[in-house]
Amino acid sequence: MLKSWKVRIGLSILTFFVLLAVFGPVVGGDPRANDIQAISQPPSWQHLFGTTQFGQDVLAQTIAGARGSMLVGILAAAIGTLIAILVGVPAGYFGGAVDNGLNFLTNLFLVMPVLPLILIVAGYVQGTGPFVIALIIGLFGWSGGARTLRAQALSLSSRDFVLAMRMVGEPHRRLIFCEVLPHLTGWISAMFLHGMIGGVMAEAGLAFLGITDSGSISWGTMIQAAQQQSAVLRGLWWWFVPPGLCIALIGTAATLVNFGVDEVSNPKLRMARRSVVVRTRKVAEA
Amino acid sequence: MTVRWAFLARRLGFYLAAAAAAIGLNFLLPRLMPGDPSSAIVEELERVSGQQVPAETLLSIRAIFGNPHANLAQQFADYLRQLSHGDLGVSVVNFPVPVADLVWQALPWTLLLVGTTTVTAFAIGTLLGVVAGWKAGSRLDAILTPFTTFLSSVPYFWVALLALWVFGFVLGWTPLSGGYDADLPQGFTLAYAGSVLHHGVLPAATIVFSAFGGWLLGMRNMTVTTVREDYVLLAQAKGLSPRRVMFRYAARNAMLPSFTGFAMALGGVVGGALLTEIVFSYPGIGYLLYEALQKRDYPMMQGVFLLITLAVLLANLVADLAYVLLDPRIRARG
Amino acid sequence: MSVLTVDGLTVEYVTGDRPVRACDDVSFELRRGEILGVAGESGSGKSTLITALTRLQRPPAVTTAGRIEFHGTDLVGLSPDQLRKLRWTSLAIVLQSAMDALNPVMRVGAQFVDVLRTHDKTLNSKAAWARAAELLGMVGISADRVRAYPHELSGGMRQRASIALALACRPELVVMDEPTTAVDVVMQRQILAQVLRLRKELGFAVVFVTHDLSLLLELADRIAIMYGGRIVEIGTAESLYTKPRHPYTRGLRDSFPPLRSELRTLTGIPGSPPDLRDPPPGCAFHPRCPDRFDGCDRQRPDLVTIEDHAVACRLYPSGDDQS
Amino acid sequence: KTPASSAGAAVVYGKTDGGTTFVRNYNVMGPATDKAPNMELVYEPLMRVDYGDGGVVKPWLAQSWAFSDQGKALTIKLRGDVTWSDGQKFTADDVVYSLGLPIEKPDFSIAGITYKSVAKVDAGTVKVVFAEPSYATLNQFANILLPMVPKHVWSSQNLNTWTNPDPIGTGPFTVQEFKPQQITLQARSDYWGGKLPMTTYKIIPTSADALKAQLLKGDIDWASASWPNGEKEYVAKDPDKHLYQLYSNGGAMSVLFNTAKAPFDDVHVRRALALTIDRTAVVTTLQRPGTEAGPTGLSEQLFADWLDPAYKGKVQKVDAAAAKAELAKGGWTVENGALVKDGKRYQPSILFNADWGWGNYADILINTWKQTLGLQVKGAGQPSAGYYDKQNLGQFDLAAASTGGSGVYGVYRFLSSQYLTPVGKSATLNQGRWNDPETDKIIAAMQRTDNVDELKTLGRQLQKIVVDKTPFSPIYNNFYFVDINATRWTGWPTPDDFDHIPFVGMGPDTILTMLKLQRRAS
Amino acid sequence: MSQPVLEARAVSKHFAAGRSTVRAVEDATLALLPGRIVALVGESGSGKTTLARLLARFYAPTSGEIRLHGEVVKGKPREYYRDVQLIFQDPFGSLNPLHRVRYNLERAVKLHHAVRSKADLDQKVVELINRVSLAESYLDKFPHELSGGQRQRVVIARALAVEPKVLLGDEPISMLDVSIRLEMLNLLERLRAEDGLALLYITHDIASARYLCDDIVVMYAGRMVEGGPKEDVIADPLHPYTQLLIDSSPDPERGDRNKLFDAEDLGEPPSLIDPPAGCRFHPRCPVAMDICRTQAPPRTELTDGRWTHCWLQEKR
Ligand SMILES: Nc1ncnc2c1ncn2[C@@H]1O[C@H](COP(=O)(O)OP(=O)(O)OP(=O)(O)O)[C@@H](O)[C@H]1O
Ligand SMILES: Nc1ncnc2c1ncn2[C@@H]1O[C@H](COP(=O)(O)OP(=O)(O)OP(=O)(O)O)[C@@H](O)[C@H]1O
Ligand SMILES: [Mg+2]
Ligand SMILES: [Mg+2]
Repeated sequence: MLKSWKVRIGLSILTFFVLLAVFGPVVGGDPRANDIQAISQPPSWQHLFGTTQFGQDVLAQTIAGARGSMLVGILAAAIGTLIAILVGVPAGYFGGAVDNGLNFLTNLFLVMPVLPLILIVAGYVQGTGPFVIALIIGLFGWSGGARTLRAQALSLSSRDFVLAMRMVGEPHRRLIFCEVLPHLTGWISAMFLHGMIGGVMAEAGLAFLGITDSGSISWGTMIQAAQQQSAVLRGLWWWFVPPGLCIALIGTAATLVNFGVDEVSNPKLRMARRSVVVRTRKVAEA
Repeated sequence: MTVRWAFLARRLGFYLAAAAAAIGLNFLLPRLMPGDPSSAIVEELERVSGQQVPAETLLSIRAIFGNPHANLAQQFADYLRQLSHGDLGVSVVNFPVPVADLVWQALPWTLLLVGTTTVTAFAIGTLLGVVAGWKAGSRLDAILTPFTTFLSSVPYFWVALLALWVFGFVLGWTPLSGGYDADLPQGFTLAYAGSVLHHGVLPAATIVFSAFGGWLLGMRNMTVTTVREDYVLLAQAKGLSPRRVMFRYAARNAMLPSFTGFAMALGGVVGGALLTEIVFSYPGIGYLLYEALQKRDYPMMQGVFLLITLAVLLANLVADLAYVLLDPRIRARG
Repeated sequence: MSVLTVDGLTVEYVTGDRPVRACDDVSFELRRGEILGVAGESGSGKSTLITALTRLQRPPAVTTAGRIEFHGTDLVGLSPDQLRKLRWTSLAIVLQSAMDALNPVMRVGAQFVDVLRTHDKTLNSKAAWARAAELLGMVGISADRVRAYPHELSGGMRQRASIALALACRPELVVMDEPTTAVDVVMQRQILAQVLRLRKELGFAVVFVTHDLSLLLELADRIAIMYGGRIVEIGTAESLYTKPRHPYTRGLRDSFPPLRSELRTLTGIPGSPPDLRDPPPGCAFHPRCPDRFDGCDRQRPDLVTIEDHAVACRLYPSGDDQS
Repeated sequence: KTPASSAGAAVVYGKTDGGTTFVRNYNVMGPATDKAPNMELVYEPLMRVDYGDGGVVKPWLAQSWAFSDQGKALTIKLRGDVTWSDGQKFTADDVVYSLGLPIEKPDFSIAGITYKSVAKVDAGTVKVVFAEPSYATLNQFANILLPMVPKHVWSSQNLNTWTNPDPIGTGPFTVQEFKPQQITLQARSDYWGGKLPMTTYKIIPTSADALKAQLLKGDIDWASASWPNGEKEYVAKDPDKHLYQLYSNGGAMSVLFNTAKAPFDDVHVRRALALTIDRTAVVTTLQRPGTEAGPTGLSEQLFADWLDPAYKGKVQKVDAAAAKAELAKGGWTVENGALVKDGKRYQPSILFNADWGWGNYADILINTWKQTLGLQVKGAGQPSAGYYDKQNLGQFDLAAASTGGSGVYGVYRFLSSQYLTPVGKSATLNQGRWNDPETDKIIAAMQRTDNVDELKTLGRQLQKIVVDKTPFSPIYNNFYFVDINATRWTGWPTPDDFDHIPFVGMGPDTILTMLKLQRRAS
Repeated sequence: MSQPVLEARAVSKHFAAGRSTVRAVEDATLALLPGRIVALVGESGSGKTTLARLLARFYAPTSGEIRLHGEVVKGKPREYYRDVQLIFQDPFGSLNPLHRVRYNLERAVKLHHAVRSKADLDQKVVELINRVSLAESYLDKFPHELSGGQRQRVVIARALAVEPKVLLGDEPISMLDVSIRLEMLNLLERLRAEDGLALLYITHDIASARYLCDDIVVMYAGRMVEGGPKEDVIADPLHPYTQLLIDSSPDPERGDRNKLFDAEDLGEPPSLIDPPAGCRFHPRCPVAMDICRTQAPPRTELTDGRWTHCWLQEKR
């Protein structure tokens, strides 16, 4: 899997940001410290990414924002993925009445307009910290994954090796956990990555709308603060470009990893890779 | 044929159930959540006037909007009765204007902006996706695909902000907010249409810009997979023109999965590109919802949300119908 | 007179660290109206050969050597446009699984119509549909099914429709890749009977690929046996059955229990076919060969003609092999 | 093409605090929060508050008035030259009807009235009766939410659902065209206040960002929005035509102490924290230099005559030593970022409204307290709704809150124990739960007099209490922000010289501004 | 003659497909005896797999009963699987690609035998793998490292761990390369001989059925049409369908090559949703009579253990 450059690059970027989220605040400096002498300064040696209108270091904020955003993203993804597993896998594996009920639930959440729903709920639950936001995002974002897992579990549960192990006498619990679930790890990890970037994006959107706790620093709240101070209009680009780019980078990384994993698991995609095509052409021309 | 109808009947049943659930949820949400409309009004008054609302006033506001402790069943019955008349209630903030009026006022804008851009983004993304997938591994593909991966990961409101700055402020090519030039009389005049276009072009462009990448990526991979199906191979063997093979055989089949997504997106049109509408102060449903949220206008939130949900359900139903036409294999599926 | 002359065809898959040579120095000749059977185990390169013959291969497959002469023109050198002119009017194909070979979202008739009208610009739509119905009738499918979608036909009908489709433009050569593995014996017999009948009428030549040697022995005029990407033996069906020379051919022949003659314990061929990603040196068959002798694991035998058929085995030394 | 270019003699106002669309609701007294904008140009109140003069109440539709019965009765004499826009005369009947509405229908009392009854004396005079001496609450008649409405139109309507789409008022404008994204008001030719220089007044909705560009381009003449760094980004580009003005609104952004809770029930703690607020840093980042608030919370621009000379021009600088001394005096120490006394630890938090984007200013306060006292205060941002909930319920230690009102009495009246509620019960005023008999005594005295000299003396006593006992500590002054592009219209007041504020939404002040504009000769 | 281990008596299985019913198996009767191999042949869709799965209790029969050791089976199938095991057609599909060979065998052993120690377990596993003629070294391989034949051996070894009395093979060799099919058949033959297993061998290749089994049962469109000792059935088929099947099977030794490919077009096998009334073969039967169109033929018992469902035989 690591042979794919897409996976390698994607994973390196993700790892970088995870490390940043974990250790960044130690090295990044205090994101809230005000330097009244340096207000709205463009990037310089003192402040590599410049400063905000409040004299706060944008680099320190971006680093601190990594933690805020990634925390929400990872948490939301974890919650969403967990629900998707808990709903999708039993539905597919057991079928019948269990499936009917769970599948209805999944379809229901699938057709609910998620963003407005999140907005409304987040709006109701005023004064939300990152955990609540992650919970809300996760709670409303599992249905697509559950549908995929259900379909996969459904086909897996009737696969011969599951039937065969059942005939050998394995109990359902072991069949689900030892036979079915390991086959879903690819889907689950893709879903997790997808959920993570979705969480980061949703958090940014909510922050932009002023729904999250603006006291905590995330890339979303950075953009929102910049927007509130008309940073865009005033050309303080160094204030809002880094957080947006970070989000885009994480998103790109996650997509790349999923893309690469797809290529590894789907030979048709693998054969369409540029490296393959170029090599083929070279051989043909030789 | 009968299998197909059975499939549709089942889907219809599901949508009815889902609509019922949505209505129930819509009713319950505000009632389950902390806070009540009357506090919302008081706060809003305070915000606007910058002063404390006197106690006497508070009492009077409670007299109208309060009563959060009435019997739930009775409330639900009332709610349903209201709905059955197409009555979404009265906006608290814009009292006593009916929510339905405000919604109808905003709806065309959203349909226009988000509707056209959703279709455009889908069309562009799908088309480029087919080409990239068809020429998988070519230089075009090698450039386009990673580039759109990045594009589709950029937060779209951020793009909107940047676009507004560059084209609105710096270059001054486009207006900064609103849906049309308010000075012009509304109507089907050329000038008015021109102004609507002028105002819409930037929000539309940002939506298309950040949305087509997703379609492209999905379509590319589906096309790559489809191109290696036997029926495409056979189509090539038949000596058909590459264009025909690409569209009639490969693209036509590769499109089926993204069609579901497209239906979802169409359903989402009513919900609007919320953040884009906010950035551009576009007078659509998204902005309406945003305002309702900010001012805790519960009837408005409920009305808008119900509308959005029903639109999604409707779009999905239509998609199912269309799917039956597009994919003759459609069989009984949950 | 030969329709097709294949000479030294070599196809490689350029994946992984080392290219996989799935067709290695394949040569044969096909005469007008002849049925050439190609038999071999799974992975022996049959499908690779077919896609290379019809120039339908996609990356990572590359034809690295050899010529495919169709009436004297080398297909390997043709441009896509030139090839397109030859397709279906001269060279048609039937794929392994008919379910996947028909476009699921197009009516069966329409798939006839578009090929008919592509190659005959004068044909109007109505006439094309009529012709499609006629072609389907030829393989025993009633004309009213012309508007059906592929999934509305049974497996056997789809398979027959694919064959009718292959004959739509009266090609000289039809290449068939396991056209009947998905259907059962009764239907298989019916379909093949039809193919034979049509061949008598239309006079096309057939390359017929399958792993069912017993079927080929009944059907084909000549048979090529593939093993590990190479043709190890080629000859008339009769001679191959009665006096197979290559140990593999013999083993293969004896892997089919008889339907009528007396039963005795058969052993098949112990071991498994080679992995072409890592082929054994020398003769690819030597690890499984009961008759191998010193040097089989080093020297790769060439195809030599002995009497009525050709064989690639060191038991039958060719001139230069002696040295 | 810009709205203004086609507008002839129009004044274009860019409205930023509404949504993208307007609602045609001119039911001016109804309880909806979003109504048609700038109704004060159609409906006028009886009086106005003169902010240029310490918030003294001045006549408007009322010509004069007099208190009797120790301030419990008020006789109002009306102007005789006022007509409704439908041509009918404005009479005492209309006033009795208008002032009677909130009494009759409590839900129409959005302005908050204190009088008990109103009666007609003659065609040009009405008499209002109060339960308490009410010299200090005269300004309720200057509230634009208590305007005069025509009895002959209103009395026949169901006011709970009526949206009054074509309002008839005494004001200088009538509604000419109402579109969701643009309202055009037409100047009356028969306005009692005189001839208006413009023919129309246009209101268009815009966003804070878009507004700035529109002002720079000159699409908009007039707006009310703050523009941090506006001096550089706007005024400097064309000082003659680009005006960005700040008028004190008599209030200040302050740190409010919850005096019902330890440790802020201790004056030493309050003083210590007040001494270590870096006001200069806050106004620097606000990009509003020179607006640091004095210790009384009364702005010098407005209250020059009322301010105790001892506090004039005084802004508390950060004084760590003095603050530490205060803590020591109270017996407090700071350990591990917490306030400690008698073995009890307190780790305070500061409540602020996240919707105002105040988190960054809270950070400045927090940082200074940490640097100077070692005290770690936690930031507790809340969106508007939660912010007000928490504040009203007294569930906070420190809160960044706005203080203010008209007149010294108006600014300080919230300190009265009259408004006191226990923590956990919602308060409408006095969220800091200030309970001080001395304060109560002075406020009560102020309510009983309209003698200016007496009021000034009482006001200075209150100032001293605020400074010494520190129930709250002002940070920076609050302003009315006015943005003007004077390309088309001149004659705008300036903060150095004004008797009315050119701020839209101030009712009579807005009208006065408009009456004095002149078209710039091109 | 000994007692059947496993019996199906007049079992039917109908599937619901939307509003219609698929009559996949109708009135099937079958007995498996220890040490004997029964071959079930028939074309695709004739209900062979369904019958095997009924016998493996993946489905409950719509009617009829299944008897194990003479007793009607009911309740949970856990116990049942101690005696009956099924080998799937696809050796690639019936081994979880994520588990090593050892895991598969160990699980089976652990679930059915009280193993006391690791050594005990190891010994049992090695015994099993040796029974199917694979070396110990294969234990630590993953399925993808094995060839099809080796995989199928592992599957059989896993089934043998249970020590069943009956082995049901659903086309166990059809996915294997022709050259190694015979080894599998020989292995099954050995197990029957050594352990006295009762074996059901499902196939559509009548020649391999003849090679391995003792008795042949022919199915057509969900119904059994003929059964009896293999040589008799092949040499002298009683049912026209059996005749057709044998005629259609490739046979290089056949005399007249050309005539064979004159096979007439008999059309498609019938739909099981709405099967033909009477004998299900009648639309394709060259000798169909009027009665065939209306009444299903009963089972006619003949000498030597042969039986058939055909009006021709009944009339005789
Ligand atoms: N895309 C590919 N990349 C790499 N190797 C491939 C690819 N396709 C086929 N091969 C290899 O080429 C060899 C021949 O494959 P091919 O499909 O021609 O065999 P076949 O004889 O048609 O087998 P079957 O009977 O299973 O259809 C195999 O060893 C296979 O592993
Ligand atoms: N779960 C099911 N639901 C509905 N129909 C089914 C189901 N399983 C099998 N059938 C139908 O029952 C009939 C018999 O199928 P079965 O798989 O038993 O045939 P078979 O003889 O094993 O065929 P093959 O040789 O192709 O394996 C078929 O028509 C099939 O479509
Ligand atoms: Mg093949
Ligand atoms: Mg089967």
